[in-house]
Amino acid sequence: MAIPDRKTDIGPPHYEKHLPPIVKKNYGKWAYHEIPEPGVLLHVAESGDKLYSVRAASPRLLAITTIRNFADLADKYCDGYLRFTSRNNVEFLLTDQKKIEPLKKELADLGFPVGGMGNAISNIVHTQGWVHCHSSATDASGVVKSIMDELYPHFVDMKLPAKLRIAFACCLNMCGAVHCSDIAVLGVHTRPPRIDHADVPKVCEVPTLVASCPTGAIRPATVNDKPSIEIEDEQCMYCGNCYTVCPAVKINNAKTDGISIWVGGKVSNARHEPMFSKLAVPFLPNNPPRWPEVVSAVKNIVEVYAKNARKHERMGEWIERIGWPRFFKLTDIPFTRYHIDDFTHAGETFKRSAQLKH
Amino acid sequence: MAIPDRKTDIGPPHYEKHLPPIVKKNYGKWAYHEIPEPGVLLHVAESGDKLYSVRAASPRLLAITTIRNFADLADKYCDGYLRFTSRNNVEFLLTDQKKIEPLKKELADLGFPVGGMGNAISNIVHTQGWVHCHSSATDASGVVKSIMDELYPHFVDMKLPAKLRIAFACCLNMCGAVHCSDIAVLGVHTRPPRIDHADVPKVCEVPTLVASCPTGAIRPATVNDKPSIEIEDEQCMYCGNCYTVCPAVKINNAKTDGISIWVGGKVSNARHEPMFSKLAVPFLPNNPPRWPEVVSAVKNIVEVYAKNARKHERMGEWIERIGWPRFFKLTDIPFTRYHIDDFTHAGETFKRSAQLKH
Amino acid sequence: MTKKKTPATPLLDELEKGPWPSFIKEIKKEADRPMVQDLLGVLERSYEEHIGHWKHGGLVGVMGYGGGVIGRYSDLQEEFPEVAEFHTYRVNQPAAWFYTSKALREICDIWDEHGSGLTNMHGSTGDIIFLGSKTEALEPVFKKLTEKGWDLGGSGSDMRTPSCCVGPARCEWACYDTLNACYDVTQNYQDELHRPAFPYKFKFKFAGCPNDCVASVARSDMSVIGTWKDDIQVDQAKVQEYAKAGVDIQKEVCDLCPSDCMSWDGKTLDIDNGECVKCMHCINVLSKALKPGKERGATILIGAKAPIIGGALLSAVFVPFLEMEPPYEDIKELAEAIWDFWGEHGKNRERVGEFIQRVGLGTFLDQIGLDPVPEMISHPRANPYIFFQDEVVEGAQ
Amino acid sequence: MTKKKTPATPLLDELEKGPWPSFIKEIKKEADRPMVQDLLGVLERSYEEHIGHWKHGGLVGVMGYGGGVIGRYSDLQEEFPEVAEFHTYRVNQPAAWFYTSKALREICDIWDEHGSGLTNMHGSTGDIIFLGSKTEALEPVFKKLTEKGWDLGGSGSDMRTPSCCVGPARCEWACYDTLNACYDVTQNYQDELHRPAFPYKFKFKFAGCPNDCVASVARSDMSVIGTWKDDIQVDQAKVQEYAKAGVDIQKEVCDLCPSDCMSWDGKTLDIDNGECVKCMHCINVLSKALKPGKERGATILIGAKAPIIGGALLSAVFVPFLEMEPPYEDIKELAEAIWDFWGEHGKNRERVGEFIQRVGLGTFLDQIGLDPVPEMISHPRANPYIFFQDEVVEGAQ
Ligand code: SRM
Ligand code: SRM
Ligand code: SRM
Ligand code: SRM
Ligand code: SF4
Ligand code: SF4
Ligand code: SF4
Ligand code: SF4
Ligand code: SF4
Ligand code: SF4
Ligand code: SF4
Ligand code: SF4
Repeated sequence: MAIPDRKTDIGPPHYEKHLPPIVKKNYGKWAYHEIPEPGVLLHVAESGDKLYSVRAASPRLLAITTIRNFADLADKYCDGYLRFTSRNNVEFLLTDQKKIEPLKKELADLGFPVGGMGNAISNIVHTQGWVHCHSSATDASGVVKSIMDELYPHFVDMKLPAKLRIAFACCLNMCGAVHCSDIAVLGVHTRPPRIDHADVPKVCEVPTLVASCPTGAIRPATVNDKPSIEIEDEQCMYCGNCYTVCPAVKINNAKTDGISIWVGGKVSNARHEPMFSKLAVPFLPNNPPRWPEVVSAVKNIVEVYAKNARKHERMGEWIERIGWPRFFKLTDIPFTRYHIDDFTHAGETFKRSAQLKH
Repeated sequence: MAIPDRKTDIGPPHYEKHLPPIVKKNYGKWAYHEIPEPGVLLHVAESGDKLYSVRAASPRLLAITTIRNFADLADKYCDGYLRFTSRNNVEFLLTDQKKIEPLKKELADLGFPVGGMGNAISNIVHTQGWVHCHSSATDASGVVKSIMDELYPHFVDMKLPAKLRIAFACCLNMCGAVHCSDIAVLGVHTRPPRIDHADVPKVCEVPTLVASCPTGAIRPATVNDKPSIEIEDEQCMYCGNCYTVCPAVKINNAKTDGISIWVGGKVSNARHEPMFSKLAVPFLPNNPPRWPEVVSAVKNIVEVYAKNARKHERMGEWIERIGWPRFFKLTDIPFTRYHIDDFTHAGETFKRSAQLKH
Repeated sequence: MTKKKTPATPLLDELEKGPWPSFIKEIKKEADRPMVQDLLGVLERSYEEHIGHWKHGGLVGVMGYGGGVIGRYSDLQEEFPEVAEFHTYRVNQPAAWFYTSKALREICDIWDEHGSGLTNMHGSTGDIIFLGSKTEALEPVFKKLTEKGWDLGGSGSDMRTPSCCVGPARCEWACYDTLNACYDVTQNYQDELHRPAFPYKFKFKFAGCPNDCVASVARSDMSVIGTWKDDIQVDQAKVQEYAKAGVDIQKEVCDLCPSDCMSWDGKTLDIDNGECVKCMHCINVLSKALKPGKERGATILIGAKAPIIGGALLSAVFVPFLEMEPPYEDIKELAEAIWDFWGEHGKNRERVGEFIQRVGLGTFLDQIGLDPVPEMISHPRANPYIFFQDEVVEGAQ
Repeated sequence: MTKKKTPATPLLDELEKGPWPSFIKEIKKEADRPMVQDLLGVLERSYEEHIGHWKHGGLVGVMGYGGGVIGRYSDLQEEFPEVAEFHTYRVNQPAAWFYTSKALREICDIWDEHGSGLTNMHGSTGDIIFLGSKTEALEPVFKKLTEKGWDLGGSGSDMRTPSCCVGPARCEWACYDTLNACYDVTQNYQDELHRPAFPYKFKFKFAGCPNDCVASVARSDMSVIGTWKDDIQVDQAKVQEYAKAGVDIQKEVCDLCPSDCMSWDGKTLDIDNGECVKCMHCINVLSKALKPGKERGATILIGAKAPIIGGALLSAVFVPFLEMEPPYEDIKELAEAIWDFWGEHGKNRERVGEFIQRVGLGTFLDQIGLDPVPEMISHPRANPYIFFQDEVVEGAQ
């Protein structure tokens, strides 16, 4: 299927071309690591070689101007080698310890603090929001920026009981590991979609549309003599899947879209098996540009956790130890009917035992 | 609605009429208990009064002859007071310690051993089987008798790590707490029901019948010009619910009915929350009068548990500690596709973590 | 009665051997009755053929009652006419199964006269089961029973016979009066017990403490499990006695506490009672030294059932803590509210536990008039499929 | 390019304040481009109106590929014509996101010439995202990328861009070569990556150890998580150093071990390796003293996904332990067997994790040709609804 005259299917460049010499030399032969100071990771190889990784925060949405700045810094401080992390931070890979401070200084001047290591809050994994996506119930980068401005001290320090991973997604598609984060901030639609009956026959296939609804809320219907659909409002839980398959069914709603907060997920296998995040706050309004309600709700959860959890205890492990009733009490978050699952496996979340704290 | 000339709706006799004086006196004022010897329970009241309960095994199916024997023994040894337990044993309520031995002797002569207390195997909770029920995939009392003959030493002793509760049910209706037992022995049908098309229109309502099937395997059909149903064999998992609502759909099958074994359930809240029993052995044949395959499978599980569990550890707690792979290895029970859930919440039983023993 | 010959039962005879009491011996004790002879014949046949020989047929019962009798017929009526009809009665047991010898003899006498002479002491729900009655005997037996102060229990889509653990009658841990609550509820709902009017069966079980000696959490639509609110009562001197007697307090008690809220320094057993989940383990092991607290009551859980049809359920917390004083108004109000809502909207053969899952616990609570509390769940929802109500979202149209 | 004026963005400007790097500042760095000016205009509008202004439209892409480009259009095309088309490319990142400054500049130069100058470093799946391209620019950008040795990643119902943790390149715990495995699989399945032919997306993620630093268990259809089989390597002297340095080995390590298989007597850290579940916690805490064993490989888990449609899933164990040597034949065989079966029987938009639940894991294993092992489940079934196959029951007709 390749088209002549163009190269196709060559795949990404081989990673070896991008590895610094110290990494090539000690590949697979690292002995141990330390975090000599926040934002600086020291890896010592079996050979005795030392590699310093300086981790700088990134808004993820980067201008090429900034990427070129990073390239310049890499040239200046680490022979042109750097990498990005799985949480979208940038890491400069130094062999000369003395260069750490000057690099940090330059990064600070450019507006990129270092940190996010050890028992800290690292970058918020997030998504497109109003910058690019059609499904979004809120903006992504703006909420993330607002939260991280507030939680900044936990990025540059390492004073939390354990790592605390925050993720953000702007709709239920959850582009990211949002569903397994210590704190997940999630854009939610809260009203059934509105149907553009004129467009439905033009841009959508009715059977596909009907099939797309997980709760069976969509039924074929004839409107103005044209094939369209109707939605049983009571059965709709605003997942937006119908919108994904048919743009004429509009889920976005300026008045009723907003944000929910979920807590206690993790993905590592360390100590506790991976866990999903669970609902903490069902709904907060979209209040740009700073989303104060969301920021303070997240901050509250972080602070209560920081104060009460034991060392090495991730958010979910802490909550499991103290129990959900205590979590709601300590955080002063109201418990509502929305916290009670009513989807397919709801019954599995009921408390089926008399083991209770009274 | 009461019919004249007959008494109705009077309810059971008031329990107080049946309580021995020592119980009435110390009602709600017991201080502590001890098990001075297997089968004998001593309750000491705050008043200092002492009540000895001697617990004798019962086949549950009792002839009135035997019940009259018990009444006689009660008269002789404990002023005519006795009770039955929630596991169908009979308890003689003595105030005179010296009468324990003679009572035990007489019970032994009648064929009723005492025991089932403390860290022991008590009576098997069970059901009707071929003695009375139409749904049964096996006999109840016969299997129970065969198993208890073999496990008898664990009834009269108290050498197990903890209590071990065995329950038996002769079909998936599970009349008893079978689904939450340390060991559950369960009669199973393994083939779709056969339809008596001539009878269907006479004794059943087709819509009710169709609705009764949890997997939607039943469809209305016209057979020999009469309304009947057909069953999609591949969708049937032999629950027998259709048979319960319509006797013309026959689930019993002499060749393919048999027995399955389940382990690790509990109902008490002590230590671990209540748990369901999980599948250990999917199928063993009906082999009356002694069901040797079933007896030896149960015995094997008991012995492996007895040897490996820690003190106070119920079957399910032990398995949870060692993990299911180890359970299958230690008991030498083959692990099959049948052990893997494929019903509604199947996905919740998959191992969703890399925490494994290799 | 014509005296038939007891049939040869070589297979069943095998089950007379061995140390465990034999149900075959029991059956044979009444084998001078033709009905029992035929029962042995049918049963031996089942043992030969590996299949049961019973079938259900028309509904039978006593006048004015819809429940309490299970109709049963043999499918070998020609060969075994005496068990052509072989119904069971469910006779409501006294709370906690206490009997005087006199009461037992009364029952035996009635059953001797009219039935097989065989019983189950007791059925899995708790009733005294009279095993094997002809249709014609149903009314006479019922009449004699009620004359002596006995009544039938439940069957079909009604309230089933409630049962309870031995509780305060003989157990030091009972956190409320299980016998009284059981009796009171049974008496109060005689109509619901005897005249099926629910979508399906509804069972009550009363356990005095979280040890749950009637397995209520596994098999009752409403499980009433005793518990306490305040501190476990500790007699430190007696704890030390246990330690001296060889109990490894750290290992056997503290390490097994599910809420990890106990510590032992070799002298004092310290309990962080605010963290205790009332599991009973420490009290069970140190029975002379520890006792439940003094502020007692019960946790009400709802919805246990066997697998048919959507899979088995354990009961789920409904009211974390309720005081349990006669006349148990709260329990009754709750039960009635449930019966109303489930009665109106439950499907045929839908247990209340399944019903709750179908309509959603949130909706169910709304209808019953209870506030949601986090004690009701093991954890909040993980899926984002929330049905929002209008008032939640400001500015909603 | 015509120079437009950057619109007034009072709301967005608020987000230039504060210590965290500002995406608004980033956007403004490229604001000499009309496209970026219009982006700022649209975005400010969204901030005013609380709603996004993008819509999906027809599929766009590069010739011969079905994936790699996400088509995006503004619904305010009149007002903001420069973002009427505002597509993204997904450019396949190098394994573990290592770059030379030269490579970064290459990329920037291409994007400078043809696009918005805005990127995501990186997208959530791992790609380099070029944010904002007109349709006409798609081909030229693609041509320049491939000329320089770059290619597009996945989108739509194809294999998505695999990604991996930093692994052996910089981590002492990598149990296999994550970068190599990721690169090898990516190269091997270029066709599957670029030409959607599956029922839905399929993602690979490679994590070197159970810490799972790429969150593979939460968001990949095939999660390859490094692990080991033999004993944890312990340097007792170094353990003692940690103890001396103030680490409470008992509390911070032994007490938190999920399999409770460690003991510490103040001198020696004893590990019952047969019980160890390879969770990494002790190694994480005592990084200088402990190391994974020497017999290394990976656990293969299948089926993670976000909530749409049946609810989110974590991956589930598929192969408890697999050696991970190039050319990774086992992984490829597994993947291909899955693609075959799922490809044929999967519904449109049904992820493999959902598919397995629909057909049943037992059936799935049969088709893939794997034996069931108890490591695949957290516990055996509790419900008795077993679909028996004929051979199980002797005498079955
Ligand atoms: C650089 C990075 C991998 C990469 O390829 O990019 C990485 C690198 C390291 N991780 Fe990680 N982890 C990275 C993402 C993750 C993730 C994925 C995520 O956050 O989305 C996880 C799973 C998180 C979760 O469970 O939700 C993760 C869970 C861990 C853990 C287990 C923590 C726990 O106790 O649960 C460790 C062990 C530890 O920190 O002691 C760990 C340890 C490490 C070590 C110490 C490994 C080593 O010896 O080099 C590295 C430095 C840790 C640090 O930053 O404190 N890494 N680590 C990722 C940095 C992201 C960032 O910018 O912050
Ligand atoms: C008599 C009876 C209640 C009744 O009203 O009939 C009863 C009586 C006692 N139970 Fe029980 N339990 C009785 C059925 C149960 C059941 C229900 C069942 O088996 O179906 C359970 C739940 C079993 C389960 O979890 O599956 C039960 C779980 C307990 C426990 C918790 C055991 C555990 O560690 O999980 C205790 C505490 C203990 O034994 O230390 C307990 C303790 C006791 C004590 C010590 C209570 C006391 O202080 O009097 C009584 C003697 C125990 C013994 O036999 O060793 N009883 N006990 C029941 C005797 C049945 C029999 O004949 O064997
Ligand atoms: C007699 C008894 C078994 C025994 O040998 O003890 C019994 C016998 C029958 N049960 Fe049961 N159940 C008996 C206690 C139970 C229990 C245990 C309990 O109540 O604690 C359960 C499990 C708990 C529960 O309620 O879920 C139980 C769950 C069932 C079910 C499944 C109900 C479900 O929702 O899953 C059925 C099926 C049905 O209702 O159609 C059932 C149906 C039946 C029927 C009526 C069969 C039928 O299809 O019509 C059986 C009549 C047998 C016969 O020929 O005598 N029986 N049944 C028990 C009642 C005696 C008594 O009143 O004391
Ligand atoms: C760009 C990106 C978000 C980001 O800002 O980083 C993204 C963006 C979109 N995702 Fe995603 N997903 C992105 C990573 C993810 C991830 C995370 C991952 O891959 O690790 C997930 C969760 C994991 C998973 O696969 O389940 C994810 C789960 C979804 C889903 C839900 C899939 C599901 O099975 O539940 C959809 C809905 C769909 O497929 O129709 C979805 C759909 C979309 C669409 C294509 C929206 C749509 O309805 O067509 C978004 C286009 C946004 C735009 O305008 O640019 N996106 N999406 C990520 C891809 C960049 C890259 O290639 O590196
Ligand atoms: S989470 Fe939803 S709105 Fe956000 S980028 Fe993904 S698909 Fe778009
Ligand atoms: S938003 Fe989701 S639930 Fe509502 S109609 Fe659309 S697909 Fe159905
Ligand atoms: S378990 Fe089944 S066969 Fe046995 S008594 Fe109950 S309904 Fe009848
Ligand atoms: S036995 Fe169960 S699954 Fe099979 S047809 Fe009958 S109701 Fe359906
Ligand atoms: S449930 Fe509690 S109160 Fe009732 S008998 Fe058992 S231990 Fe005693
Ligand atoms: S009752 Fe259970 S939870 Fe409470 S202190 Fe005792 S062992 Fe711990
Ligand atoms: S997953 Fe393991 S091997 Fe990979 S970077 Fe994280 S800690 Fe290192
Ligand atoms: S790796 Fe985890 S399970 Fe294994 S010994 Fe260490 S802490 Fe325990």
